[in-house]
Formats: sequence, structure tokens, C-alpha cells
Amino acid sequence: MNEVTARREVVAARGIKVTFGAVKALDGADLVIHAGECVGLVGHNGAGKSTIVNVINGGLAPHAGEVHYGGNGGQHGISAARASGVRCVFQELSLCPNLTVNENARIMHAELAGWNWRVRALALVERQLQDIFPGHGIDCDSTIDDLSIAERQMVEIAISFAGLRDKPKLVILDEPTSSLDAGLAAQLMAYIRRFVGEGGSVLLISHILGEILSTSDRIVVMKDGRVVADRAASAFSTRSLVEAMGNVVREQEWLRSTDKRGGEPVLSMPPRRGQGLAFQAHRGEMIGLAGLGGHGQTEMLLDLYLSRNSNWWPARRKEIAFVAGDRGLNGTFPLWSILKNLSIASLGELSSRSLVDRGQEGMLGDGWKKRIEIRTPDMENRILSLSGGNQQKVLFARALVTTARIVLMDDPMRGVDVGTKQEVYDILRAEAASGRTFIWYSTEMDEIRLCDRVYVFREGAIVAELAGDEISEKNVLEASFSGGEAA
Amino acid sequence: VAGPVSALADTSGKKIALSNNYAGNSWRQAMLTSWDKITKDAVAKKVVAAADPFTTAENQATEQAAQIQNMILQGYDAIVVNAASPTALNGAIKEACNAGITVVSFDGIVTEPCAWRIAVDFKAMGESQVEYLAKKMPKGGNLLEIRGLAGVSVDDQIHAGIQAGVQKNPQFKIVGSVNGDWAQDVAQRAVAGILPSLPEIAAVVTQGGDGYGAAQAFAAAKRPTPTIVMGNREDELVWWKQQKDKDGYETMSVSIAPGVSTLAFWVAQQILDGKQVKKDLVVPFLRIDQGNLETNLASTQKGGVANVEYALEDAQKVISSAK
Amino acid sequence: MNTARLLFSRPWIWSFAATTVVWVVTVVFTGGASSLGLSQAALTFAAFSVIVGIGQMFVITLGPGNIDLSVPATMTLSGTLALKLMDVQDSMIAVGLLLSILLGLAVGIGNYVLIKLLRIPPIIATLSMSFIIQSTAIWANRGLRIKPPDILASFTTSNLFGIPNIAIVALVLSAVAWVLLEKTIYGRWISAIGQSTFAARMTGIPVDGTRLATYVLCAVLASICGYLLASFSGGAALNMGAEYLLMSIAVVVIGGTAVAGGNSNIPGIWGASLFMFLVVSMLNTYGFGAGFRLILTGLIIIAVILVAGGRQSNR
Amino acid sequence: MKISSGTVRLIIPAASLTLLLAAVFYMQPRAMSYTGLNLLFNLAVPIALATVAQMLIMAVNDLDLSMGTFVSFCACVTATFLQASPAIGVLIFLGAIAAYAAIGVVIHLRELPSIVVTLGMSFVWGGLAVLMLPSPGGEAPGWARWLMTSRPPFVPMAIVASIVIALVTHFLIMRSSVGVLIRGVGGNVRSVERAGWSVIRLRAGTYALAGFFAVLSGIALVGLTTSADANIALRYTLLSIAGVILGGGEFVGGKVSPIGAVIGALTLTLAGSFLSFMRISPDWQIGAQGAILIVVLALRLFLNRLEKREKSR
Ligand SMILES: Nc1ncnc2c1ncn2[C@@H]1O[C@H](COP(=O)(O)OP(=O)(O)OP(=O)(O)O)[C@@H](O)[C@H]1O
Ligand SMILES: Nc1ncnc2c1ncn2[C@@H]1O[C@H](COP(=O)(O)OP(=O)(O)OP(=O)(O)O)[C@@H](O)[C@H]1O
Ligand SMILES: [Mg+2]
Ligand SMILES: [Mg+2]
Repeated sequence: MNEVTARREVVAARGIKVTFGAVKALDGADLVIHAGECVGLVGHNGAGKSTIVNVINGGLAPHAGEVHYGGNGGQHGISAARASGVRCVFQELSLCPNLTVNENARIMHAELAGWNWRVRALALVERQLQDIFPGHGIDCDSTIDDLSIAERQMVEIAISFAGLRDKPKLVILDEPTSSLDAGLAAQLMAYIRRFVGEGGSVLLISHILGEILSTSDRIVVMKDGRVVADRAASAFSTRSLVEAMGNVVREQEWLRSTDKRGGEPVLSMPPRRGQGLAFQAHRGEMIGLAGLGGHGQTEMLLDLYLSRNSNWWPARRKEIAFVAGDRGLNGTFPLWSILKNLSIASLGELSSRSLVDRGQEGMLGDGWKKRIEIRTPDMENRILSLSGGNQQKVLFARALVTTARIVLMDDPMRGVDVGTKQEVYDILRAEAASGRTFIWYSTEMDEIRLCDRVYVFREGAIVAELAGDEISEKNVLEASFSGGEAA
Repeated sequence: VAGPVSALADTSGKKIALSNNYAGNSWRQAMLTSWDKITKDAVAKKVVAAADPFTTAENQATEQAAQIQNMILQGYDAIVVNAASPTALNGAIKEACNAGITVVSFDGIVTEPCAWRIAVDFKAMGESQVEYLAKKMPKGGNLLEIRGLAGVSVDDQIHAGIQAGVQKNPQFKIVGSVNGDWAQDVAQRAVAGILPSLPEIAAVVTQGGDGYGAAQAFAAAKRPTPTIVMGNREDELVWWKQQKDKDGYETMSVSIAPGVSTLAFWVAQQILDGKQVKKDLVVPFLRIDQGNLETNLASTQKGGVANVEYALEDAQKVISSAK
Repeated sequence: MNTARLLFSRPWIWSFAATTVVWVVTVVFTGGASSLGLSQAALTFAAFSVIVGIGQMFVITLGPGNIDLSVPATMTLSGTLALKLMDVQDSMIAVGLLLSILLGLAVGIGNYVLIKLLRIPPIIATLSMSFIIQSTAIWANRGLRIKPPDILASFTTSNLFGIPNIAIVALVLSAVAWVLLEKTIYGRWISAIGQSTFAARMTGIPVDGTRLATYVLCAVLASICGYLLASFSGGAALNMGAEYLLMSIAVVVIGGTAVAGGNSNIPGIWGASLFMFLVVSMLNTYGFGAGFRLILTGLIIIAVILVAGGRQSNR
Repeated sequence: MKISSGTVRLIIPAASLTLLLAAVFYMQPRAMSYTGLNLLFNLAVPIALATVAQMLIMAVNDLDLSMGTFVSFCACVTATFLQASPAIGVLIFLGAIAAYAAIGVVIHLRELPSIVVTLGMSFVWGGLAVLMLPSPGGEAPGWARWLMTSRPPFVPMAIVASIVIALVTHFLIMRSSVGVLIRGVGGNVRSVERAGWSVIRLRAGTYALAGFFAVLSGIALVGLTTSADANIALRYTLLSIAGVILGGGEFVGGKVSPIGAVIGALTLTLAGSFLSFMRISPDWQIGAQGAILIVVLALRLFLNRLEKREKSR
């Protein structure tokens, strides 16, 4: 402990207060990061993690409190933070999708000026990518648009860690692994340890407590805009961490239901591109789509959805709903209120003679606000005023509100906190019992294990089907890498 | 005067093109119809080999310049042009002349010296309106002026003529001026907007085609109808006739005849034929007065514009009188 | 304080404020004598802009890149064909209107076919379409002006209790459009599509059907406007819609509709339409020449936007 | 081989231009000469410059509805002040470019929709042009005339100019750091901001650069036409937008291609000539312009499909 406090302060934020209208996002939070340590930051959705990141990063001026970089204060703002060696990977992807990887590096690194910067940028990113994610296979001349969401995340991380002349002093990672699969996440954690070992500092934000516990030196827990615990990582266990966040730990009491594969499938699809296995889903089933990220799971969900949904005629009855994972791309309607975002998929039921009943809509909104704890004073607030995880909850509710009997989920738990996850799992369980079918793509093994049946994807095709007790991390990984034999 | 036989011999292999910059109003449509009528006949009689009309989509000098350049490529012997701008086509016209092509401009004429010009004295046309009014109401009065499209030379010239007329007849005063863009609905809109704030108007001076819209606007505002100078459109003439029959309403109507395109055609043909033609020719504008209203109305197509078409002989008369 | 905030969060307030100022400045010139005449004229001519503006607004709401440039040509063709068909007979008024509406339907479908099947960006698809429509109008009647039936002509040019009939028609259409936009599922759908087409698709909105309906709606409104305008001004002219290209866009954006799509409002269109008419009238009244008039019009537009702009709020 | 999306954005416009050119040559073999090519393309040069200007604005997710009137204004300045007293002319141009930068600043600061502000500006530029030249006239400066009518050996001026414009802007916008930043603003403003750049300066700079190219367009136009009028280039607003789109650019997201934009401008000009050579009845000449636009763009779709099939193979 003594050794840690003796180290130099890289960033010190003390007594920070930030309010957005009626919302106290930060209410006197303290966060100090020293050289050579990895600080884990956890807290429920909307606890203020991203907001304090924005303050440290200089993008947001606090209404009270002070931020000091490298011990000497006074300066504040994006430039001051950058000059002090602070880099940030944001929760929302923040690369320019129309530029190539090396052009993005140019934007992030002002010092890449002068002749031949392209070559230098390319070398820089490539070296860094190789360093963090050995064997990544990303072409650094390609446009970000052409990369999958996981690859984009990897690029952003690499660019932030890269340093031309001097390495960054502090790298802030806001939910960096939310779209990485387990393998990539492990590579990143290993790199963080090396980086810290060489004297750098990392602020790691994640809802995956395992990686927080294994990677950080110190863990800071936030709740409702305040820091409620700040101890060495070794002083926490998963259980005590969850409790510090204000949640009750519940045992997984998942009773896998009996095989529901009898009768007509409610949804089916022939083998994709003529390869691998066919897809089938039955009433009340919870089906997992597993495999490494970017191997065609999202594509399959999109195809399933679009094939059952006319683009020209309004559906008389909604039979299928979709929960987006990439909420910026295909989830939220940014100009709208939370309420409108919630109700859009079920307007049919909320209206008579195609006139929307505002009263009924409001009641629905209030009900779900309580049910999944959307942290907002008013459902009429803009959706973008919610924290990332809370936005995701709204998207979740949007699908559950509908009468659809089939729900497709594209990694819907990205950035949702532990407490909410457990509640959502409960809801899913109840809904499945009442006959709803869920098709669930997830990058997290814990979630895959909750499913009745799992299809494993590799290179765009289904290579294995696991049911019941066959569903284990070992089997899934085996199928994702070798395929064939597991079928 | 050369006999038709020799003309037939000399120009029967020649190709003439019409470059027209705008087709979006009734005047231009009448002009194209006249061209079509006269030149079809001329081609059938083998006076010339071809007389193709070309029109651009929008009233733009740049587009017309490109069109003329294409005509050069297509090997026309003469280009008859109604120009979007008197000067902005000069580059393209110069290229045509350099390629040995005869260029005859009419209505919208060009200043490039190598081209022929069949001009209407627009300034005199503007002046004649005020002069007519001065005769009709010696006491003078307030005038409302409806102008055309800002930045176009015809608008500027007619306006200059009207101003000159008012200077000579100081009993008249222009109390309001709006741009009607030579479009009926725009004129009506602009007049309706300014009318409530104007004192009593004795007369409205126009540039052609706006008279009916002005009359409508006065009626809508429940103001006494002033003397509105008309622009030879059939609906204007019909309205005038109705008013005349009702209470002896008097006015005049003046505009350039769309058939002047056919004059330009014959002039081009004569030049190709080897005739000496002066570079500047003048055609009179077509004026309708109280006396000849009925005859003109009878000869005007329903919904069209009062028109005169030219035959070869008329053209030869115009050419020789200019010498 | 709270009411003030509420008022200021309504983007259309500003276009009305500007309209009022311009109206007062114009009327002051004549010592108040022109107030009735000017108001009637303003209502009449604003009505035409409102009708096409509403259609354009629905299209613009569909999101970036969505715009209908075929409005003027559609107006021309509709006026030309309807008046030709009616041929001054009062008994044909309804038939003429029906023809106009069918024509709008055809143009709208045509536009969307180009946009959807040939994947042509709307701005160019509708521009190309407008050339074809314009040609059809030329071919159909060669610019001859046929008079409207008497009853129709007097309907479009007369008043009810001092309010121009045309304005009443526009008001009714606006009310319908307002309900459509604010109260119906369709209104939610176009707003959703305007914010994110992909997200709209993934919530089960029939995106293509909705967009098609919107383009058709815009074309039908333009058609009706052409029919009314031709009747009002005593016959269709080939260039009669030309002014309404910029006008239809200007009234929408000045009225406070988000150009990026997804957010729109109808009252603003009225404010902006009245404003656009009154600005020109005011400058005409004060005797400015064309050059200064244009400059001042531009500066006033920018000033209004500057005052009204920056209305990004969390509500 | 993997084809980057940038390359695709180029191949398609280039292929449609080639096809159209082949059709024109087939119909009018005379066009296949030094003079022929010059006549076909010289009026595309100012359009290409205006298209590049529009493309810059579109690169930062804005749209300039005043492009046509601004080029007209610049043409009027060229034919009057720049010709009579070059120093004043240059000053006016500098002022106009500064005005463009100011528009960029205003749009950014007040988060205004660019369409409305530029719509307002289009009236202002139009009014200034009418004040300067109430009726058509003025005279091109000798050097501008000389430049636009000069006859370099082997390759006509129109082609040389197009290639120079394409290469210079390609380097400026696709290769240089400034270009990356400009496109970055279009792609994701927040990330550029978070990386410590001043977006307001970037936007102002982009607008100024666009103003500069529009000024060049006005000068080139007067060099060709020898004189100017207040309405001379009104069509450039739509032409420039169409050119950017034809060249593979997009309205949002900073996806632009300067070479594509120049090709787009050439294609649009060529499409007009193609029509003249077809000799259509005057009733349908206007409609045919619409039809040819549709065909050219449909061609884009067709090539796109082919390319997709290649890619998925
Ligand atoms: N721009 C904004 N306007 C209004 N409220 C905001 C805004 N940004 C954040 N908030 C609010 O501030 C609080 C803290 O949000 P923050 O994004 O910091 O949460 P977080 O801890 O990062 O949550 P998550 O794990 O879901 O990402 C939330 O209640 C959120 O609704
Ligand atoms: N039809 C489509 N339209 C738009 N975007 C699509 C479409 N199909 C896929 N995408 C997007 O392309 C990306 C790659 O999809 P893919 O299904 O290959 O990846 P994935 O298996 O979902 O992996 P990950 O979630 O890790 O990105 C995703 O971001 C997806 O949203
Ligand atoms: Mg967050
Ligand atoms: Mg995915």
C-alpha cells in the first residue's frame, strides 16, 4: 500500500461535481491515478464512470472540484490533458469511420506531421497492434467502415497505446472489451499488465468483474456519482465487489428446462452459404449463438429478422423483435425522448385507428422504467442523456414490450451492469417459460451457458450444435477453432 | 433579288441549327413552332439540307455555350441563336466563326463582332409605352413598373427605355417597381404584395406577359383597374377585349413577334447563299392598338402569342432595306 | 420563466416573430392603411408555399439527402393537364382535381422507383424526373394558356369572411398534415427513418413503404398546388412552378424543421411562408432595387436563423 | 485481391465516363481530335472547380446551396474589378473567401443547418452580382482568357486542366494531413475534437478552401465566356452536387473523392453533348437530359453490382 501512494500522481481529480439538468452525474467524486498502476473502475449503469472519464480527459469542465495533471494543476481542457500524456478509449466508438486506420492514427497523434507521415503512422499502428493483439490480421490500409466492430475496437485501443516519441502516461479504457471475444480480451489484459509494468498507468472500466479483479492493482467503486470504495484489488472478491456496488449477490439457479425441440419449429433457416448446419428454433427455447466475434452471428440475426419482416407493408401482428447490440448503428433514435425510443416497436398496440394514445404510451413507459430501473428523472428526456448501459436497457425493453413471440438479441448485454443483467436474465427466463423464443448472440460465456441450445459459428457458417450439458466453455471453444468434428 | 433557283442550288447542302436557351414559356414555344413550320417546308423544298432546333433545359449561358460548341463539332454551316446573354456566349461564338460557321443572333443578340444581329430596339419599346400613356393621359399620374428577371439585358434595356420616357414626360412618376421574372404567377405575387401600400395607380408598364397577372392582382385588391400595357399574349388580349366591350377600356399591347426566329433562319440562308448582308438588322416590334385588337385577336392561337412569320421575300426586304 | 423556456424551445416561434416584425414595418409605411390588403395578399400567396412546403417537409423529414426537386415541374404538369382536361367547363372541376391527384400519385411512384430500384440519390432522381415531367408538360400543351372553369377561378380568388379561400384550403391541409405528423404511427415512422434508417428497419418499420408513401404525398400536394395556382392565376404557364423550388425548401428549413431529418413542424411552415412573402413585399414597398432587395432578403433570412438557431436542447 | 472502398468509389465513375465517351465518339467521330476534345470538355473546367468546392463542403457534412450564385458573383467580379483594377479584384476575392470562412464559423458555433445559411447567402451573392452587373457585360482579364484558350501540345487545355485539378485536389484532400482532418470532421467530429484539434478552425478552413476553389471556378468561367452576368452560373449549385454524387461522394460521413468529383463534372458535361448529338425533338430535349442522368446513374448501379460480385467471389 505504502509503495503505491509514494508513487507520482499522473492524474488527480478531487471533489468533482457535474450535473446535467436535474441529474447529478458526479457528486463530489475523487479519483487519483499514480504512475505504474492499473486502476479498475466499476459501478452500476449511470454511476458516473464515463462522466468522470470525460472530466479527466478534459472534454467536460466540472462544475466543482479540481483536476491536476502530473501534480501541477491549473490547466484544464483537452489539450492540457493530451499534453500530460492522457489518452482515452471511449465507450462509444470514436474513430472516423470514413478514414483508414493510419489516417485515424494521424488524427489521434498530432506529432505525426510532416513528410511521409503515412508510412510512419502505418508502422506505428501495425507495431502496436502486433504488440497488443498478436496475430490480429487487420489490414491497416483499410477503411474503418470495412472493419468489424471488434476490429474497430482493437484499432482504437492500439492507436491510444501507441506513442511516437514518448508513450502515453495514462490510458483510459472505458469498457474496452464489450465487443471483444474472450481471447482478444485476454490478450488486452495481458498487455495492460505489461504496460503497467513498464511504468504506464491504466484506468480500466468494465462490467466484467473477472477482468477487473485479475488485471487491476486497485479498484475504485462508484455509486450514484460518488466513490464508495477504493481499495487494493487483492482486498476484493467478486462477491464483495458486487456488494460494494450495491447489489445483492444471487446464486445462479438456472434450471435448464426440458428439451423443447418437439413440434414445428417457429423459425428455421437452411445452412448458410450452403455450408454447415441448418438453423432451427422452437417455441419457448433460448438459443445461443456462440463462436468468435465477427464470424457471421450478427449477419445471421439480420437475415432472420429481415426475412420475416416486410419492407413495404406494415405488419398486422409483430411476430419478431430485435435487440441491437451496436446501438449507435441500429438501435437508438438520437433525437427522440427515452419514451419514444421505448415505444416505437409497439405503436400498433398503443394506438386506436392509427392514432397513438399518449396516455397509454406514458403508462407503459413508467412501468418499464421501474421494472428495469432506467436511471432518469423523466422519460421525456432525450435518449442520449442516458448512460450507455441505460440506453441498452431501453432497447431491451423495446423488444420485450412488443407482442412478438420471437426475440433476436445481438449481444444485447454490452455495457449492462451486473445487477441489471441478473434482473434481465430473470425476465428472459419468465418470458421463455411463457412461450417466447429467444435467439441470443453473446460474446460472454456466462450468457451462452444460460441457453437451452447453442449454435457455434465459424467463418459465417454454423459448425456445431450443443444442447443441455454439452454447453461448456471447452466445447464451445473447441468448435469455434476446429469445427467439423463437434458436429 | 436572286431567283429561288439559284438559292436552291447554293444552299441545298447546307445545314442550319437553332440554338435556343429557354423553352419554358408560351413565347418561346410559339417561336419554336414558327421555326418548325417554316423550316420543315424549306427542308422539304430542299432550300437547305437541315434546320435542327436545339433547346437547353435551363436559361443558362454556360449550357448554351456548350451547346454551340457541340454544334461546331457536328459540322453545321450556320447557327441561328437566341442567346441567354449578349456577351457570355462570345467565347463559343468566336470558336464557331473561326470554324467558318455563320452565326446569326436574334431576340437575345450577342455582341461578338463576327456574328449577325437581328435586333429589336427594346429601349424604344419601353419608351413607346410611356409615350402612348402620355398621349392617352396628358395629365400624367402614378406608374407601377413590372420588370423582368434581374441581371438580364432585355430587362435592363426595356427599363432604360421606360425611364427615358418618364424623364421626357415628367408628369408621370414611377411609384413602385417589382420584378415579375417574366412569369405570370411571380408578377401577380409581387404586385399583390406591393399594391396595398401604393397610392392610386394610373397605369402599369410591363415587359410582356405580365399584364393579365397585374389585372388579376388589381381585381383581387378591389382597386380600380389602371391602364395596363399588355404584351401580346392571347389571354391579355381577351381580357382587354372584354374590358373594352364592357366599358371601353383603352390600352396598347407591344412585344416582339416569336416568328422573328424564321426571319433569322432566312437571313442565315441568305448569308450562306453568298448575299452581302449587313451585320446589324433591325426588326420592328409587334404593336397592337385599340383599332386592330380584334383582327390580331382573331389571328392569335388560343392561349398563344400574337405572331408574325416571315417568308424568304420578307427577309430579303429586311436585308435590302438595311443597306 | 418556465413558459418562456417552453416558448423558446418551439422553433417556429421565431419565424412568426420575424413575420410580425416585417408586417408591422411594411404597414407602417402606409400609416396602417394597407394592413387588411397586405394580410389578405400574404395569406393567399403564403398558402401556395404552405401546400408545397408541407409535402417537402415530409420528404426532408426522411433524413439526410431526401429532397424532392420535382415539385415545380409537377405543379406545371398538373396545372397544364388539369386545365386542358377541364377546358373551361364547370362540370369538369372534380375530374380535373382527380386527374391532378392521380398525376401526383404517378410522379411520386416514379420518383421512388428511381430512388429505390436504381439507387439514385433522391436529389438527382427527382431532378431527372422533373426534366421528364417538364418535357411532358411542353409536349402536352406547348405552353398554351387555357383558362380555368369560371367557378373554380372565382373560388380560388375570393374570400370567406375576409379570409382567402386558398388560405382556408391550405389551413385544412395543414391540420391534416399536423395530425398525420404528430398523432399517427406514420408520423413516428418517418421521424424514426429520418434519424436512422437502419434502426428504423430493425424495429420493424416498413421503411420502403413509408418512404414511398411520403414521396407520393409530396407529389400529390405539389399537384394539388399546381391545380390551384393555375386556376388562381388564370391558366397554367410552363414556368409557373419555378419559384417554388427554392421556396418549398426555404419555408421548411426557415420554419425550423431539422434538415438532417427526423424532426419537423407544421406551424413553422406557415410562419416562414408568410415571412418569405412579406419580406419581398416590404422591400418592394420601400422601393429597393433588385440587387439590394436580394441582399437584404438573404441577410434577413440569416438573421432569423441566427436568432432562432442553436436550439439544441435535451428535451 | 482486396479492393478498398476508396478505389471502388473511383472505378465506377471512371467506367461510366469511359462508356459515355465511347458512345460520343461513336456518334460523332469528329470529337476524337484535339479540337474536338477541347470543345467537348472546356466548359467542364469551371464546373469541375465548383464541384471540388462543393465536395469540400460536403466533406464536413454540410451542403452549399449558394455555390451557383457565388460562382456567378465571382464571375462578375472577374469580368469587372479583376479586369479593370486587379488589386481591388483580388481584395474582393479575399473578402469573399473570408466571408466563406465566417459562414463556416457561424454554422459551427451556432450549430445551424448549412442549407439554410447558404440559402440565405445565395440571395446575398445574387444581389451583389446584380448590383455589380445589372445587365450582362464586363470583360475577361487577358490572362484568364489566355489561360483558358491556350493550346498546349498534344493534349488540349481542357484535359490538362481537369487532370491538374484532379491531382492537386487529390493530394490536398486525400493525401495531406489537412485533408485527413477535414474528412475526419465529416466522419466523426467528436473524435477529432477529442484528439485536441480545433474543429471550428478546421471548418472555417474548409469553407475558405471551398470559397477559393469557387473563386477559381468563376475566373475560369469568365476566361471561357469572355464576359459575365449575374445569372451565369446558377445551375452550378445542382451541377456541383450532382457531380460529387456521380463521382462517388456521399452527403454525410465525409466520404468524398476529388478525382471522382472531377470525373463527375466531366460526365455531366459529356452527357449534355451526348444529347445534342442524338437530335431529339425539341419537346423532349429537356426530358432527355433527365433520362440521361438516370441512365448514367443506373450505370453506376450496374457497375456496383458487377464489382460486388467480384468482391464476394
Ligand atoms: N449529456 C448528458 N445529459 C444529461 N444527462 C447525462 C448526460 N451524460 C450523462 N448523463 C447522466 O449522467 C449519469 C452518469 O452517466 P455516465 O455515462 O457517466 O454513466 P456510466 O457510469 O458510464 O454508466 P454505463 O456503465 O452505463 O456506461 C447518468 O445518469 C446519465 O443519465
Ligand atoms: N445488412 C447489413 N446492413 C448493415 N450493416 C450490417 C449488415 N449486416 C451486417 N452488418 C454489420 O456488419 C458488421 C459485421 O457483421 P458480422 O455479422 O459479420 O459480425 P458479428 O458476427 O456480428 O461480429 P461482431 O458483433 O463482433 O461485430 C456488424 O457491425 C453488423 O452490424
Ligand atoms: Mg459509461
Ligand atoms: Mg455483431
